[in-house]
Amino acid sequence: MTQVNQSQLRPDGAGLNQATGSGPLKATSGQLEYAAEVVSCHQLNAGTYWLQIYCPAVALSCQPGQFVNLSCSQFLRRPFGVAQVDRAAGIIAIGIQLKGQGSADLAASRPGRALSVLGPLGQGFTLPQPGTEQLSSGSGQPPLLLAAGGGSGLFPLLFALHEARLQGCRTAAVLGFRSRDRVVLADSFRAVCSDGLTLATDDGSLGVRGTVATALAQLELLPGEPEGQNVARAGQAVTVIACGPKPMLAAAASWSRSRQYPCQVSLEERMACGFGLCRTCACQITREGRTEMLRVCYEGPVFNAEEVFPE
Amino acid sequence: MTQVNQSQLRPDGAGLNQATGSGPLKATSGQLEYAAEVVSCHQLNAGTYWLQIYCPAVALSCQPGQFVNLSCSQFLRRPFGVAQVDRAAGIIAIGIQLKGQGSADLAASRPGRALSVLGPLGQGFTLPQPGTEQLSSGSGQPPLLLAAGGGSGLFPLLFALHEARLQGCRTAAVLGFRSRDRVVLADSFRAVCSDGLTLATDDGSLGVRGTVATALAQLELLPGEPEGQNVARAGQAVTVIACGPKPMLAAAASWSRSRQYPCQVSLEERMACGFGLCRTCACQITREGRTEMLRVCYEGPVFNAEEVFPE
Amino acid sequence: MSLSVDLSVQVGPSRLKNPVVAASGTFGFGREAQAFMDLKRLGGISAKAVTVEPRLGNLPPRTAETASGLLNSVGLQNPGLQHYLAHELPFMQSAGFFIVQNIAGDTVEDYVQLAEALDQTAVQVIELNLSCPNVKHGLSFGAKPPLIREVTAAVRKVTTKPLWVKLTPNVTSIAEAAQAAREGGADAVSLINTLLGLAIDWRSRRPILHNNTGGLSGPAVKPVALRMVNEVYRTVDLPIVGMGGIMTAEDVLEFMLAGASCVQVGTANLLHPQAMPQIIRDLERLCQEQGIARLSQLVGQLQLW
Amino acid sequence: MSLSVDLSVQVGPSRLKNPVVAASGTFGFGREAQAFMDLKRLGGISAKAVTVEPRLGNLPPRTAETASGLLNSVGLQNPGLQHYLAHELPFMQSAGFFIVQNIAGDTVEDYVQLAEALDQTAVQVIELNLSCPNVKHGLSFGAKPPLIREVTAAVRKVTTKPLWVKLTPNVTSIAEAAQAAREGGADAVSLINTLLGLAIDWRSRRPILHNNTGGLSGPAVKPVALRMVNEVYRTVDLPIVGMGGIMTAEDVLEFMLAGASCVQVGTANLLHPQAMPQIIRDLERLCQEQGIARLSQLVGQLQLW
Ligand SMILES: Cc1cc2nc3c(=O)[nH]c(=O)nc-3n(C[C@H](O)[C@H](O)[C@H](O)COP(=O)(O)OP(=O)(O)OC[C@H]3O[C@@H](n4cnc5c(N)ncnc54)[C@H](O)[C@@H]3O)c2cc1C
Ligand SMILES: Cc1cc2nc3c(=O)[nH]c(=O)nc-3n(C[C@H](O)[C@H](O)[C@H](O)COP(=O)(O)OP(=O)(O)OC[C@H]3O[C@@H](n4cnc5c(N)ncnc54)[C@H](O)[C@@H]3O)c2cc1C
Ligand SMILES: Cc1cc2nc3c(=O)[nH]c(=O)nc-3n(C[C@H](O)[C@H](O)[C@H](O)COP(=O)(O)O)c2cc1C
Ligand SMILES: Cc1cc2nc3c(=O)[nH]c(=O)nc-3n(C[C@H](O)[C@H](O)[C@H](O)COP(=O)(O)O)c2cc1C
Ligand code: FES
Ligand code: FES
Repeated sequence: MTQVNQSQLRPDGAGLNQATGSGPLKATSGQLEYAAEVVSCHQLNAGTYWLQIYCPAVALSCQPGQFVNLSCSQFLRRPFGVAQVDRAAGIIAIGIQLKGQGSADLAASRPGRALSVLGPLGQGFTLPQPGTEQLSSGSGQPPLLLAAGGGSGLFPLLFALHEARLQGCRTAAVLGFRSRDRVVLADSFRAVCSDGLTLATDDGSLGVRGTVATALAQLELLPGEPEGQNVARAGQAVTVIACGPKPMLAAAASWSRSRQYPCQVSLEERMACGFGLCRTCACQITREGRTEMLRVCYEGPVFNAEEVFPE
Repeated sequence: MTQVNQSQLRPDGAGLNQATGSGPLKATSGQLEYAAEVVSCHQLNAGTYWLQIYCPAVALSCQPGQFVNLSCSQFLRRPFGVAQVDRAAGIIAIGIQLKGQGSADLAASRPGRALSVLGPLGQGFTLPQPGTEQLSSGSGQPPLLLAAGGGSGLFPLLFALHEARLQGCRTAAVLGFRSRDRVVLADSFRAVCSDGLTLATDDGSLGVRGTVATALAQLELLPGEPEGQNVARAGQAVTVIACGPKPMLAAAASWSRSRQYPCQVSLEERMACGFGLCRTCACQITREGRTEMLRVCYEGPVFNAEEVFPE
Repeated sequence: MSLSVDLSVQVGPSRLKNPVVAASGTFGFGREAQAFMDLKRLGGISAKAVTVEPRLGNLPPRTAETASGLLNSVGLQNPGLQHYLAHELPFMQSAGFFIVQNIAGDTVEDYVQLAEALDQTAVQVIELNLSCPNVKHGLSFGAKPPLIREVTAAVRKVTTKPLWVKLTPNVTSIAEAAQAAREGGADAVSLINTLLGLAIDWRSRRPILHNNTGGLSGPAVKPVALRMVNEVYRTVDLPIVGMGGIMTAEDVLEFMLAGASCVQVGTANLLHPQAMPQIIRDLERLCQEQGIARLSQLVGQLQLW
Repeated sequence: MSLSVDLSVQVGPSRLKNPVVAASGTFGFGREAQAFMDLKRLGGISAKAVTVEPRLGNLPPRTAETASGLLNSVGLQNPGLQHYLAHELPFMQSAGFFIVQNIAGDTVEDYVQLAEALDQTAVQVIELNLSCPNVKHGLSFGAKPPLIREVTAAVRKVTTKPLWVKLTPNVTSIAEAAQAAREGGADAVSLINTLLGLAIDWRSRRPILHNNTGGLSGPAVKPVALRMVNEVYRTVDLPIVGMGGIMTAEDVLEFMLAGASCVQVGTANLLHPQAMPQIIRDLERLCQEQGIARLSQLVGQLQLW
């Protein structure tokens, strides 16, 4: 378990785009493809890598939940959620879980490697707005962003939590792993979670024994939270975002629904282009009672949970 | 025009396989493909590169005129004649003329790059044997190897001249280029030619104005040779080897024939495997009055000139 | 020094400012790409296939990567004719590019209805997609010359728009298919649609595509496409819209030499958003370098051995 | 821990020690490869096509590189039946591998004569090549089901050897072709031979191959090959010898899941001399990892959606 060096992110957030919460915008610069360069690539644990890419244009405009589509040794590009952004340095970082040849090729990148980057792509998370929601909730407490993640889905959550924190939200996360030795980035997450990080492992070798769903169900009972009391103290605004395997998303969605928290889930689908042209990345979305096939890469990857998992 | 550093070749020939003249042997080691590594790659002039590869097994057994088939960025391998061998260091060198994507990729190699090498492939040149031929010609003079080359064909000639020189032959070469600024390796060739190097340029900007054929026709008249007298003084054994564009090979063949010098030419053909399996590299060879389709990669690339250009 | 180059081409009755047309299904209706490209610089856009009724298309996964190619099984997802006429066509018209409208149907009547509806519109060319491998009856039209002739002739009756008939390569004789299109009254044939293929995930023991099979496109199919273009060029007297694996301007030259009057670029758009503008720039440069004053001179100039 | 794995497979009447057979035309008669490989470890070798008379084959260039594939137009170069019987077959027999002999002809009589000549020899399987794209009448046999049936039946009459009928993929319906082979008495169909393709040198404006067109092989064609194997598996009751773009053991698993009883490896041999031994080793390892005791269990286990 290696901690990601956060030194390149300025802790005061200076130089960061503060308009994150205004909802993701389409790149309107007239450009979509950038010649970029690998800054560094290092291993987080067996099977997981952290790749930093110099790509100022994407760093500048990228919103949490958006992704990039990277050239690699294979015919198609490979999509990865942006996990960290240093706007001042022009650097984005992604977490890579080894899967097949494309991820292996990218994980083997050496500094200086030229990459073609498409991005920022898709619609990211809509983060709670401390200003407005605080007023409306009337509690005086800033709203809470609760992130639930597992597998390769946890990487983009880091960026989202970081941004939310910078904007003054409270933040918490529930992350699931197979076992203790698969845990990655725990310290990085801890650093951006004002209201606690809960880890779950399938074998119980660290944190809660079980899945993210198990941990969510137990969330009220965790140390640091008075028993029986929700992470969101009565009357306070909680927004849930989830990214990871489909069953985990479904669990986060149903947990949120039962508590009436708005929940957004980030989907994955095999994609050819990543920027809206081909419709190969379609997912079934229910809007106004009707099923539509929307594009994970264009209308997504982030959707409202009830659109993905209608009752 | 850059001179190749010959320092890695031991000038006394120690450690070199002295059995070169016994005719090329098939690799019998049971292996054909080697994991090799780029030692260095540098530019000789616009469009020409010199690539050194660490591949001890090939360096040890490779004969002049043989070639290697190298992995590159493209689907098929790329064949290149071996231009220099340092058996002691386990290094082979090839000259690369830029043509398309494969040659460009190889020319862009950095030290340490892993390459898969098939080799040594094909039947090389049969070099004159100072011991035997000297006796039979009765002249007391060692036999002369005259190499004629142009385009990418000149590279393997360097290896052949070097070996012949080490074995005690006299050596001479006639090399053709488009113009003065395209000349490469002149000093390297000069170092292995005991009996003179003749350069020809199409535009006359260096040496003879014209082609290799022009230069061959004028060979008797060149400085250093008494007018009207052949490079091979009367009664002496001359062996001609030629490598380059087909018209040049034809010219060398007909020049040799008119003087009754044995001539060997090295052919090129598009090839898929390079080691005899597919028969895509066929060339028309006339043997005993019959046309056969032989494999450039297996029975060749070196053939007797009269088999390629029958009267 | 810099030769002025004429990139314009003639395809039957139509004149295109250059030969580079976006291939149907790989460029939507042009909406998404306008953010990063001047659509008017293209030779044209063959817009996503439209059917009479809206179609949701197939379930995902809809794409699988293959060696130098990709399989897709989108399944003609589109908003249907009415929505198209009300929303997509007006957009395309206002964007001002050369509009080729790809249409697909299950019956001859479908094609006729679609063509009739497009006849009085700004659409410049109607492209009959007789070859979609991802829908039930898709292949059956394109695989049978008599059906190709019949549907082409039926559409020919209801519209004076130029008709490009898009053929499937999954046939024994592409020349017979093209000849049938000609007899039905086509103004050109579009060659090739995708090759029917299958990709398997050996771990799960399932096809990767939810539709099981899909259509293969990209550089992997280029040799097959070039062969078919040249076969039709040599045997059928009909302009050809060539496609299949075009990634570069050199590829365009190859297709034109083989006999294509213009080309379509599909998969390349998905990998490189700037593929088509880049190809057009490179075509101009190549023509200058090679002293080709009119690109269209090249059509069919391939010299067989 | 290390499960003992049975790699042997049954193909109609024949038992092979493993499913990896060298594809005809990419391995000669095995002579060249014996220098760097133990030929007996292979499942078998489908030897280069033999014709009644010697053939010099086509003029060069005979190969062109394509994206993830290659075109070839060797044109059935071979020493002819007499020389084969006198020199090649004895070598193969002494080398001791499972011999599949690929035969090709211009007429039904050619095939019959070749099969008759092989009937009393050590050849273990006769493979009827009805599909060479590089000779005049090559495709015509394989493209017409009635001809496939006729030639297979004629050969069936003169030999009791197992017959594999190798089909061309350049057809509208591979299932119909396979069905015809079955009706003619084939013991298996070999799928697929090469796709007909064209490569162009745009500078010289000529096809790269002297034969103009050639046969496309390699990973580029794998999705088409897998689709055809599965299509035949689902519709025709006949063992399948699968091939087309196999480079790895995983590819072999995919072909077997799709329905192939054994496979042939062609182009991979040309790029990697150790391709087949490596594939066999990897198959054993994969089976161990996946707990597959008998590789042949996988045949046809693909679960469609
Ligand atoms: C919007 C989005 C964001 C993602 N973010 C991350 C991330 O931050 N970190 C991370 O490690 N992974 C992420 N993934 C998954 C990642 O894209 C795949 O693991 C990767 O493409 C696998 O490529 P491969 O060549 O290693 O595997 P292979 O399985 O060999 O890939 C074969 C093909 O399948 C596609 N594919 C395979 N798995 C997936 C998948 N889960 N989703 C979509 N396509 C897939 C590949 O893109 C490729 O086209 C994300 C996927 C999407 C769609
Ligand atoms: C036996 C032999 C020895 C050779 N030795 C040398 C050498 O020492 N130095 C050198 O610079 N070149 C040499 N060549 C030529 C060299 O192989 C080609 O220039 C190179 O393959 C071109 O690849 P490319 O991708 O750059 O060009 P492309 O033209 O893009 O190649 C496309 C395909 O054509 C083949 N091809 C292209 N040109 C040739 C050619 N002339 N001969 C054979 N195949 C060709 C390629 O191998 C490839 O398969 C030799 C060729 C042969 C057959
Ligand atoms: C994602 C995708 C969707 C496609 N949809 C259509 C379609 O709707 N109508 C059609 O005629 N062809 C369709 N095609 C085929 C292409 O238009 C084109 O014929 C084919 O992809 C070959 O060209 P390419 O190799 O340049 O992609 C589609 C291809 C792809 C890759
Ligand atoms: C160079 C070459 C020569 C071939 N010659 C023959 C042949 O003589 N007979 C035959 O049936 N198939 C021949 N084939 C086709 C192969 O046997 C095989 O069907 C095809 O290449 C697909 O498999 P692959 O992709 O693994 O190469 C040849 C293929 C190649 C590449
Ligand atoms: S991947 Fe092409 S539209 Fe989403
Ligand atoms: S290239 Fe395969 S036999 Fe020569």
